Parts: sequence; structure tokens; C-alpha cells
Amino acid sequence: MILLGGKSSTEPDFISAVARASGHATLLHCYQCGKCTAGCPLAFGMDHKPNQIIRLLQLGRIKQVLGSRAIWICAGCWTCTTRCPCGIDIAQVMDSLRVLARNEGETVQGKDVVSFNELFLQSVRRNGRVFEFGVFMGRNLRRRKPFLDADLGRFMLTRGKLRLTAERIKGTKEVRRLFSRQGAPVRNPKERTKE
Amino acid sequence: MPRIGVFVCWCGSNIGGVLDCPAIAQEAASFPGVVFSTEYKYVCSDPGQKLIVDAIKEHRLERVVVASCSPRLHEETFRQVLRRSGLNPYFLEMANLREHCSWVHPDTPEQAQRKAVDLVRRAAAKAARLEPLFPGKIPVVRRCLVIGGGIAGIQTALDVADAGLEVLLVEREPTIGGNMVKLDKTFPTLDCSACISTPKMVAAAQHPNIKLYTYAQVEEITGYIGNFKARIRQKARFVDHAKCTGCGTCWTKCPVSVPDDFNLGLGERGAIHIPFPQAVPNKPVIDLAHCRRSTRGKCGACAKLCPAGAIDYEQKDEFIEAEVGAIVVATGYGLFPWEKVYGEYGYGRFPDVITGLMFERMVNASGPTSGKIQRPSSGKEPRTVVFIQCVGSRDEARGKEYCSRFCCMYTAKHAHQVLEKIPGSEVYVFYIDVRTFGKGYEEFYRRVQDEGAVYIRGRVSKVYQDGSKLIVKGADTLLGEQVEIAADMVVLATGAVPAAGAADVARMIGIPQDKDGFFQEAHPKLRPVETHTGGVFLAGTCQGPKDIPDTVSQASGAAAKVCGLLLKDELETNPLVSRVNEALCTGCLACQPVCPYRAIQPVTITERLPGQPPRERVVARVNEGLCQGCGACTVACRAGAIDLKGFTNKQLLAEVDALCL
Amino acid sequence: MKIGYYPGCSLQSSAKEYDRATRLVARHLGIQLHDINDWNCCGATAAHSMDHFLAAALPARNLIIAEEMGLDVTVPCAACYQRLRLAHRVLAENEETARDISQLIGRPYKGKVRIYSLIETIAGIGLEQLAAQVVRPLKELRVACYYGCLLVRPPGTGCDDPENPRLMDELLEAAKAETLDWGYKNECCGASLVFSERRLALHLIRNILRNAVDAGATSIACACPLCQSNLDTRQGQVNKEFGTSFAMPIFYFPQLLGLAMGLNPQDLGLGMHFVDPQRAIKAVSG
Amino acid sequence: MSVNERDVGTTTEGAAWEPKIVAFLCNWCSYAGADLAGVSRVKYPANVRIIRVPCSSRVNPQFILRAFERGADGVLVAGCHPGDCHYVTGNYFTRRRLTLFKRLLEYVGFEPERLKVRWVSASEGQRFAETVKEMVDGIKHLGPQKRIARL
Repeated sequence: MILLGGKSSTEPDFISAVARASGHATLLHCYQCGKCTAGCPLAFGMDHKPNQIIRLLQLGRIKQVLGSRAIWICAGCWTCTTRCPCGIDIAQVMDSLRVLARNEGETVQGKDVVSFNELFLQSVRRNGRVFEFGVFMGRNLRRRKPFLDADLGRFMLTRGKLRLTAERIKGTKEVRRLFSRQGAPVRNPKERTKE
Repeated sequence: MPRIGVFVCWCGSNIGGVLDCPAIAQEAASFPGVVFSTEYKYVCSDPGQKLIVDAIKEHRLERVVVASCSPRLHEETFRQVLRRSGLNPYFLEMANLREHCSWVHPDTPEQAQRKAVDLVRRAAAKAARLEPLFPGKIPVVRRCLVIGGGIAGIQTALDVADAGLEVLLVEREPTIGGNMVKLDKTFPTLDCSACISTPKMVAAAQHPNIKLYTYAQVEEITGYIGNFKARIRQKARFVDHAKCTGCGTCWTKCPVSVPDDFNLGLGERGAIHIPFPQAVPNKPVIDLAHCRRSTRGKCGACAKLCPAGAIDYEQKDEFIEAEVGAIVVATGYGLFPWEKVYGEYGYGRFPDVITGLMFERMVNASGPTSGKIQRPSSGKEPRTVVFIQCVGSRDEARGKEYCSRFCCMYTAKHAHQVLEKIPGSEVYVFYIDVRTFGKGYEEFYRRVQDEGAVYIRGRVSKVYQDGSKLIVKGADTLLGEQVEIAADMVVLATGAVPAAGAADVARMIGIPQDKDGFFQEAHPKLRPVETHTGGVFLAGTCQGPKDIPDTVSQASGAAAKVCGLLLKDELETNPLVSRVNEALCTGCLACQPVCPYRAIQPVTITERLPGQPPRERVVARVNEGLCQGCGACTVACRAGAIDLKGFTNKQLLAEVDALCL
Repeated sequence: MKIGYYPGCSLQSSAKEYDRATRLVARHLGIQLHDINDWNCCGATAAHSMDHFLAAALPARNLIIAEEMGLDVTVPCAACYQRLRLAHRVLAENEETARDISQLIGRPYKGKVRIYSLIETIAGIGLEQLAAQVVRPLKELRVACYYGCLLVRPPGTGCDDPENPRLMDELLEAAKAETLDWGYKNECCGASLVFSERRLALHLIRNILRNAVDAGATSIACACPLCQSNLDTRQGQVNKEFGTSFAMPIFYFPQLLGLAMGLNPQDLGLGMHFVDPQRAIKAVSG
Repeated sequence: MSVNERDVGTTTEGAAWEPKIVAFLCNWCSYAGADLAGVSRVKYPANVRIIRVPCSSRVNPQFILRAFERGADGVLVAGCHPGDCHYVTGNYFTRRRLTLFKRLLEYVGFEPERLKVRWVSASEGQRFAETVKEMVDGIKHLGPQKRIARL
């Protein structure tokens, strides 16, 4: 049951945060044609389909959105954005939702994704580049599945495709400085300013 | 027996590819009366027509049979050929060998051939019995009656009057302006409704060619196209408008206070009142049912105070008889009576559940709240407003099946007005589909969403009062979840229905209504302003729900039709009408009630039979201006006195005989 | 022709053969690739899901360096390409972010660098010139060009029409390969999901392979290390999961161009694939 | 040769018999519907012969009787759908009159299937064709009409 009106459950700050990052004016324009869902290669695996995510956002259903598996299943293929008749950057909305979910600590459904991404960024932060082998091993250790994709690892190793030591760039200091500003707001270029 | 010529057309391979046209022509030559028979590739072509003209001359033909395509296509073409040849154009009969034969029986050419011969024999049999027919001429009264003084009636009246024709504009309310003048702002441009309609009202009232009757009703229409007679009842106003200056003393001092119908009960007015400050005419009427002088026998305040001495409690209804050549019906729409049907929305018991039109009056600066949006229950400003669309519309079970067309847009406009006038307010709109068909409409709808209106796809199931709140139970069908809103005010988008009394108007004029009671146009696409009754046209929402631009367009369309009719010197009548053989008529008048056009009236004739004294008796007579030629009366006549020209009993029986050889 | 080269992390390990083939083909065609000095990871595919600032800032450093070198940039990896393009746009349209990044790195970005996908760069020398280099026409190769997502989307950032990209097809047609019009050329392969939602990703891979087979393809060409490794190395898992028997060689398009230009298959890294491409290569050579 | 010939019944003399049907069609709906069947090339048996009348209410039961007297095996009267009459109410009279007339025929022992009253609009070419087909099939089943003899 969605309760609205008076002391409604809408939280304008949150919606505007998503909107700021994803094209404010157009988010409200969604008329639920479903084209995003129709073209989404992963909609079959989602609990809330992409159009429903937008709908829930229009109604301010934050908990439902952040708690959904869908935002972590989105592969970021941008098919939805490319075809949306309302010009809504749905892929960017999904990205924003993942960022917000992590900020809010709502990552139960996406813990594998977040964990992998953290390892990835740690690697970049440390070396300036991603150390693939390190990330994969780290992931397997975190998930306590040391031999996940071991067949692939073996194959890569025999083809000389897996570096076993990290390569560090010279400008790691600069890269670390960039990391120091994590969380700074970035307005989506698609956002239309209202004035 | 007249001399008949038969012309069989191949229509290229359309007929010639299936039927043996020379064989048909050959066989036709043996039919009674046929003195000439031939075939040709395209009889409708120039050389084909010349063939007929020449044959008429050469063979002294008196009747012509063309066996080709459907008469619905080329009957008029060939009638002109006869006219050019000096024959009466009604001496033509066609056999439909294409649509009814070659095109539908290509697989059975032998049977088709036999059928074709039969069809030509039928045509020849009828042709032998055709009589010359002559269209009559009737004069035209150059005056137009417009029934209904809303924006449609006003627009038609102005356009017709501007063309130099006289107009009688009749409105039953004390002011013209109709529903439009009650509205606040109009979508999608948000221009003020009164600002754009009151100048037109004034223009109509002041136009030298327009005679305005307000507080008046058309009670009877007789006559026919070009020559109608209208009887108009001018209801007693109890105020002599010739003396009244519209100073306003009376209506400010009237001690009576009753719910104001113009404001849909949201405000109050006196017994002597004008509907609204810009009313046209800007002079009051006394509502006798509430006048204290009438109910209690004492008061008379208005009469005492009137400086012009215009109050006349003894005034009586008056009647005006007028001749008009054309009638435009512009009686408008009313609102679906939701209080009788929608118990789940409270049957009108909850004061804060209002209709869209009430909202219009409320948000109108000259309305009962001076433009303040407030809860009728408390006078307080609502914070959360819920709009419910399609109340009465698109509800086959209890309302109307159709879409009322303008509600989506006025609801969007209301949402905009709430958000604009009440900062921080919440607006929810429950809809089934949002239909924004007009120019700039979709853009307006989007703008309202930008302003924060939350649209929820689903129909509200129930509204109930919970303390000072209204609980609205709906569903978001896009999410498949139930929705509950605690609202301060609920606005219902009640659909449009024909104006009260539309059925009486239809009966009075003799025009059909559709299944929903709207007046039926002659053709839904190609004759949208005409009716099946000659000289009667439709304008605006009486024909079906429409928005203001469409209403005004149709009104101007109706005006153009009126001008097209009334600017002629005289009208040609359709000669295919019924006629009474008065010698056979017994005067039983069984024919009269079956006539849909009331074209049959009894007349008294003086009969002089040889050797007897003249005697008077009643017979039926057909008014050829009214008769449309259906022939229903011919069957009702027991004496066989009525026949239909062009489709006579003799002709039809001959056709039957020819087909059943 | 001289151009900056941003290989990206994958081309140093899991997509080594893409790097090798690119460098060989470029040299053969007279394109001088200059590696961006001390380039860093663009952040794909993690940064944009974690932090919008980082998503712009990481690629930005590479753009600043390229600008200092006075070079435009060509990018073989579709993900890196998209990230660099998007960052370029954010820097151009969002002054505040651009200023912050410049301050952190200590050098400004003027927005002069133009970013090309490798496909565009090779196409830039002209299809006729390319055809003139062909010594071993790819006649027997029925190839489905697979563009995936990041190369062509979102519109305005992609290097070709997002719904019906043709650039890669044209390159391979110049090498006399038979290219196919097929429905999945721009569908997602789910590479970014393969570590968290393996089963879903396998679904997408299966669909792409099936559509290519149905269209009559004997091989797939791609321009993205994520797509290639997903379609190639996961084929075994797909076959196991769905009981299929795909054995579709997945090439990087410069490998095929290299073959056509008579370069050594071993040097082009054609022995480094999971699905053995020998049959396809033999068909060409034979 | 044709599909129809397979179904042809025989008279007592043994010659091929094809039922003859007279159809009275109102000018505004049903005649136009039959025209549409032609324009759309919807095929139907060639047994029907059409007489155009302005309105179905012009059809006097006398015409129907005359057709049967002269040997018609069936009569079809078709007009606009009730409520859609070009002449407002004409087809209501048709409905009332012919219902009564049909009962009368039935009462004197005449097969009521031989007289059909149908509503066919100008847009119902298909429906017109189907009506004819249905009627021809039904009358073939009944055999030649002999009950109402020539006077």
C-alpha cells in the first residue's frame, strides 16, 4: 500500500538528488510507455522493471527503489536512455541510484557488485591502473569462493593474459588526490536548468 | 408504351471481363418497349454520353436504361445527359451490373449472365412506367433562429449576422454566455474565459442584425426548410427591461438569500438577481419561487427602491411568433449527475468533494470565494487535492460509454491552478488515459507535471470522510499497488451529457438523437453540422462533447451552412416525394403518425361530383417542402391513395414481375 | 598520421592480443600510435556506479596529459572510449567539476582533445586505402560485427548510429569479408554483470551467439575487450548452462584486418583465444 | 466448375434448379452495403436480384406477396440498423409491419424462412454477402416455393 497526501512519504531531498544527477525536468515527464523495459536486455531478471523504477521515483518510494535488486542488475548498456521518448537518462538514473544506495548503506541486494567495485577502485587508487588478477583474487576471497572461474584463470594464465604483478604508474599521487574528493556533486550534463 | 433505349456498359473489363455485354444488349432488344439497344466500353465517358444523346435523337427515345455501375455513383451524371437531350431527367433507370453482378460473381459467369439479363429487364420494366418529375421551387425566409446562447450560439449568430442576415438568438437563462462564461481560465493558453467571451456576448447583444431573447424558450417549430415558424415564450422577468437601467439597487437590497445556481450553490443570491456582474443583458429577473412578496405576500423592497420604477410583479409570459428560414441548434451540454450514481464518492454528501465546474467558480476571481481555493466545509485552504478523472465518462456500467474529451485538459488546468495558488500543496490526479488531442495540449499536460502534479493511473475506488480528511482509495495500475491518499479536497471531473431538455428540443424540431442523447449529425465526417432535417443545423456540444476551439469552429461551420441556404433566392425541392390521390383518400389519416417529418396534414376540400351538391371532406395532404421521400406513408395507406413519386406501387410491382419471369 | 593511444588496463592483460593486433595493423597502415604518458585507469566499469566525481575525474587526467602532448586520442576499448567521451562532456559543460579536477591535478584542461574509437581512426585513413592493403581477402569469412553497447551509446557519445552501426562492417567489407545484417549487433552482452550476476550474463551471451548462428555467421568481430572476453571465454559456461554447442570464434576486428593484410596470425594473437579460431582462419587462408 | 453447382438441387423434372431471391434494399444503408460488397469483391451466390427502394419502410407486404406469387423462392428486405435510419424512424415501421406479416405467413402455413428481414449498414458489405449465402443455403434446403400460387 502506497500512502500519500498530507504527511506523505515523499522525500523531496532524495528525489531532487536523483533528479540533479539524472536530468531533473524530465524525470517527471515519464508517461510509462514502457519502452525502456521493452528494450532492456536484463528486465527479465529484475524485480522492478526500469519503467517501474521511474514510477516509484515519481511517487517518492525511496525504500522500495534502493532496496530493489533491479538497480544492481542494470548492466549500464544505455539502451533505455537511447530510446526514451521523454529524454530521460534512465541509465544515469540507475547509476545515481547505485551511488545513493551505497551512500545510504542500502546495498544488501548489490553487495557483490559493491564489493567488486570497491576492490576495483582500491586497485586503481593504489596503482593508478587496475590490477585484474589482484581484483579477481580479492573478489574470490571476499566471497569465500577461491576457485570461482578458476577454469578461466587457468586459461588466461596459460595464454599469458594474466599479469601476476601489479604495475604502478608514476602519477599515483595525482590519482589519489582525485580519490580524496569522492562524493563531490556532479551535475549531469543532460540536466536542463529550469531558469 | 414509351420508346426505350438500353445502353450496356463494359466498364472496361470490370463488367465486360465477366459478362457478355453484346449478348445482354441483344437480349434487351426483345424486352417490351425497347426500340434500341447497344453496348459500349465506357458509357460514362464523353463519347459514351454522346452515344446516348445521338441515340435519343436518332431513335426518338423517350426512356433510357443504362446498365453499368451503381446508380449511387453515376445516376446524376446520366440524368444530366437526358436533360441535355431535352428529356425529363427522371426518365432514367439504371441496372447495376458492376457492384451487384460482375464484381461479386466472377466465378459463376453463366449465372451472372442470367442475373444481368434479369437486372436489365427489371430496369426496362420500371423505365416503361417512369413519369416526368419536376422539382418545385419554394421561397426562403432570410432569417435564422439560433437556439442556445452559449459560445456556440453566440458565434453562429455573429457570423450569420455579419453576413447581413437577420438572427433570432434565444437563450433560456437570464444571461447569454452558457457554460463557457462560468469558467475561470481556459486551457492550454490560460486566457481568462470571461475576458474572451464577454466581449462576444456584448457584440451579440448590440449587433443590429441580432434580436436577442434571454429568459426565453422556443416552444414550437412548424414548417420546413426555408419556411419555418417558431413560437418563442418570453418568460416573465417581473422587471421591465425597457425601464431598468441595471443600477443594481434592487439586487443589493433584496432580503432573500438562496443558493446561487450560477455558482452551483457555492454562493448565495437574492430573489431578484443578475447571474453575474458581466451578465448580458445586465438587468435582473425575479425568481418568483423565492421572492418574499410572492411566498409571504409582503416585502416589495425592490419595487420601493427601484429609481426607474421598472419592477412589475404583474408581468406575464409573452409569446413571439417568427418566421425563419433556417434553425441552428446550439443547446450545449450539462454535467453528468454523479450524485445519483457514485455512492463510493459519497453521493454528494461530503462537502469537500466538488465537481470541476464548482472548482471553476471557486477559482474564479469574480466567483463566490473571490478566487480563493478553499474547502467548502471549513473555508480553509486545502493542502492536498485529489482529482478524479472520468466520473461518468468511460463507465459503461453506470455512466456513459464515451469520452467527454475536455476533462483531461480542465483537470490538468485545475492541477496547475492549485499548485500555483497554494505554494507547497500536493496534487494527485487519478486518470485512466490522459487524452491531450488539441494544439498545445500535450505540452500543457507536461508542464503541469513539471510543476509537481502527480499523475496516478487508476480509477479511484472509494472516497470517505475520516475526521477532517477525505481518504481516497485508489491503485497505481502501473505498479500494481494500492494507493491511499489523505486529501483535503477531492475534485471530480464529471463528464458531459446533453443539456437538460435536449430530448424536448429534438422532438420539437424533429431531429434524431444518438444513443447518448446528443443530436445526430447527418454524417459523422462529411456532414457534421447538418441534420437529416433540411434547414436545421448543429453547433457545439449539443452534437457531442467538445472543447471551446472545436465548438467555435463548428459554430462558424453552421453559420456558413445557414448563409449558403438563406442567400439563395429560392430552393429547389426534391421531386421524389409522396403525393395523395385525393379522390381515393378517405381522410383516415393513418399516414400521418408514421411520417417522421410531420409532412402530412389534414385539409378540408370541397368535392363536386356530377349530379350531387358540393360536399366538404377531409383528406391528407403532403407538404412537399417537408417530405423527404421515405415512403413509409404509402404502406400505411389502406386505400392505396398515397404513392411515392419515383418509387410508385406500379413501378415496384413491375420490377418484381420482371425479376420473377 | 600521428595520434595518442590510450590502451586501457585490459589491453595490458586479458586483452593483450587486441593491443598487439592494434599496434601491428596501425604500423602497417602508417598510423603512428603514441601511448599517452603514464596513463591511468579510466574507472570503467566501477567508478560510475560508485561515485560520479571519480567517474569524471579519472578519465580527465588522461585527457589533460593528451592535451599536453598535443595529441588527439584513439581508444580501442569501448568502455574506456565511452568514459573518456563522457568525461570530456562533463568537463565541457560543468565548470565547477572541471575546475575541481584541474585544481586536484594541478593542470588545466582546455577541452581541445578529440577522442576517437579505434574503428574511427582506422576508417579515417579511407576504405580504399585500406582495401589496397589487402593481400589475403577474407572471402570465406561470414562475420557478424558486434558493436555492443558502449561504443555506440548513449547517442551523442557513440561513434556510430546507435541502432544500426555500420563502421566495423565497412572496414571488414573493405577486407572482402562477408558481413551480416543481424539483430543483436548492438545488444548488451552483460559484461559488467558477469562477476555479480553470472547466470543473467550467460543468458545474454547465449542470445547473442544464437542470433549470430541463426544469421549464418561463422565468426564474430568485436571492438571491446569486455565483449570479446565475455563472448569468447564464457562460451564453455554457456554450453554447459544451456546444453548448447557453440564454438564461435570471437575476433578483435584489427586481428581480421591484420590477417587480410597478410600479417602473421601468431603475431596478431590469434592463438590466444578460448574458442580456437583455426578453422575460420584456414578457410580464409585456403 | 463452380462451387455452387455441387449443391444444386433438382426439380421434379430433373433439371438443375437454382432458387430465385428478390431483395428489397434501402438506398442509404443496404443498397450501399451491397455496393460495398462489390467494391470489396466479396463473392456471394448469384441467386439474388436487387430492387432499390428509398427506405425499407417503402416495402409494402403486397410487393412481397407478389414476388412469391410470381415464383420467387425467397424475399429479402434489408434496411438500416434500427436507430440509424436515414429517415429517422422508417425502419421501426418496417420491423413492426414485417414481423406481423411474417407471423401471418407462418399462420397460413408458409415457411417463414423464405422471408428475411435484415439490417445491413453501408459499411457491412461482408454482412450482406453472408446474408445472401445463408439465405440461398436455407432455401436450397427447403426446395422450390410452390405454396403461394400465381393468382
